[in-house]
Amino acid sequence: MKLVYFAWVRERIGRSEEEVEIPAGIATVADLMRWLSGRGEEYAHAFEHAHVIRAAIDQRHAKSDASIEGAREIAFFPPMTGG
Amino acid sequence: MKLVYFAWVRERIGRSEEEVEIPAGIATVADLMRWLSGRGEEYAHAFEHAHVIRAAIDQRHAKSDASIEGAREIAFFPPMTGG
Amino acid sequence: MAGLARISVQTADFDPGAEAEALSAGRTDAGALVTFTGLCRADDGLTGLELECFVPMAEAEITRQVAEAEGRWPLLGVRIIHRHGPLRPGERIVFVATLSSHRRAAFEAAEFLMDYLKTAAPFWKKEHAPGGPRWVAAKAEDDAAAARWTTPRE
Amino acid sequence: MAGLARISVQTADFDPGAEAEALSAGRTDAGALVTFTGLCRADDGLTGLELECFVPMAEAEITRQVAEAEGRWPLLGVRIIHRHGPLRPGERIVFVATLSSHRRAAFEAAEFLMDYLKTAAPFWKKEHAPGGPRWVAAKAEDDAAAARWTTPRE
Repeated sequence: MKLVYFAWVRERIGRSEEEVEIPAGIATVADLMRWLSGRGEEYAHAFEHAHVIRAAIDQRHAKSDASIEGAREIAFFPPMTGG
Repeated sequence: MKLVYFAWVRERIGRSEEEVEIPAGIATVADLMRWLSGRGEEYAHAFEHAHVIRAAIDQRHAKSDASIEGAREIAFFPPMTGG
Repeated sequence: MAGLARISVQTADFDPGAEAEALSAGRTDAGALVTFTGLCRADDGLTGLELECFVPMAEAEITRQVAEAEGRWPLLGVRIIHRHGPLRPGERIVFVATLSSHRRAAFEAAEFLMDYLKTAAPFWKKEHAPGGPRWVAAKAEDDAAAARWTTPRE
Repeated sequence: MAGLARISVQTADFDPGAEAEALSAGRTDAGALVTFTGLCRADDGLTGLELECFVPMAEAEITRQVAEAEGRWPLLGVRIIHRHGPLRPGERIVFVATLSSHRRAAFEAAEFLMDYLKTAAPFWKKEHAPGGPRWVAAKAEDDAAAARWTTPRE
């Protein structure tokens, strides 16, 4: 699965995208954030306040309880500040 | 006193402005409309629905009970439809 | 504050882009520029409008209403143009631009000024249509729109 | 309906006047054209912004939100431009134009789209200021502004 990161999530992780193999049992966006947090200090730092991190599945906003089944790309980013 | 008329008030009266001598006892905008209505058929037609006619005293909107004392110019016109 | 506003009552057309640009050019304190352009619609076979205006009163009234808007919202600039005389379908009639630090103020002030221009600026539209010329009647919805500014919103 | 809207997510500047003109040119059914231009302010010694964007998602999300606006208001045209990349104080950031028969629809749709762009389009502002670069925090007032469209107004 392709993961993409933006703004300070990207800066904390130190990369803008990566391909990962998601283990069995990771069903939702929240599960995925928890799993990523355990991949190293930079991920733990990026997701330390997981409740403020927003996600998009295949370029659509997704809530933390959304299923990631069948997703090709998941994006993680802080609250948006455009306009 | 100078009187000015606009839109269908002007068309009904048949002139856009005139100088008139206001008789004693005409104190308000409403008094003036009543007095004008008696000046001829065209005025009676223009002011037949006096409650819809708006007035301005010296280029400021004025209510029908406003005093006309000291006014230099009074305008009569239908509800406005600009913008 | 009233010195911030430029008001024109004119028969000539105008360039909305150039007017908006002039309002914000060279500034770095403005975050929001809202413009409204009113256009002549060809409803019901309308072939044109004749817009009558009491010019000196229009200038004075719009100046007063801009001062009111500047008292209600933190505006950095206002530009108003209202045409009179003959107008064809598709032509520009009126232009309001408001500049502010923040978008809500710019949007609200522009709506307020337009609601005012519709109901209290001395202009009268006469439509030229297949059935002959007719004076446009004032709309109750325009009075209602203007009335919402006399009580606090939200 | 979505075919009425043109959406651009780009690094280049744009010409608001030309964009607005293109939206209404040649039409005689439109009575109201509202534009919003968002500008980069030099608050607190800000020397510039870096606007990060998830470009394909921004295009898709804005397209969906324009469709939502077209379902809520009788719009005749919509144009949205959102820049990303480096921006200096005074530069244009975002442009929304809405065309309708009547002014209320054009004003409300433009405000709706701007509230949406602030809170749900994937852009992130990083400010360059004397104290060093910092990511702009989302504002509660922007969330509140967006939330008012989820319940009927008035």
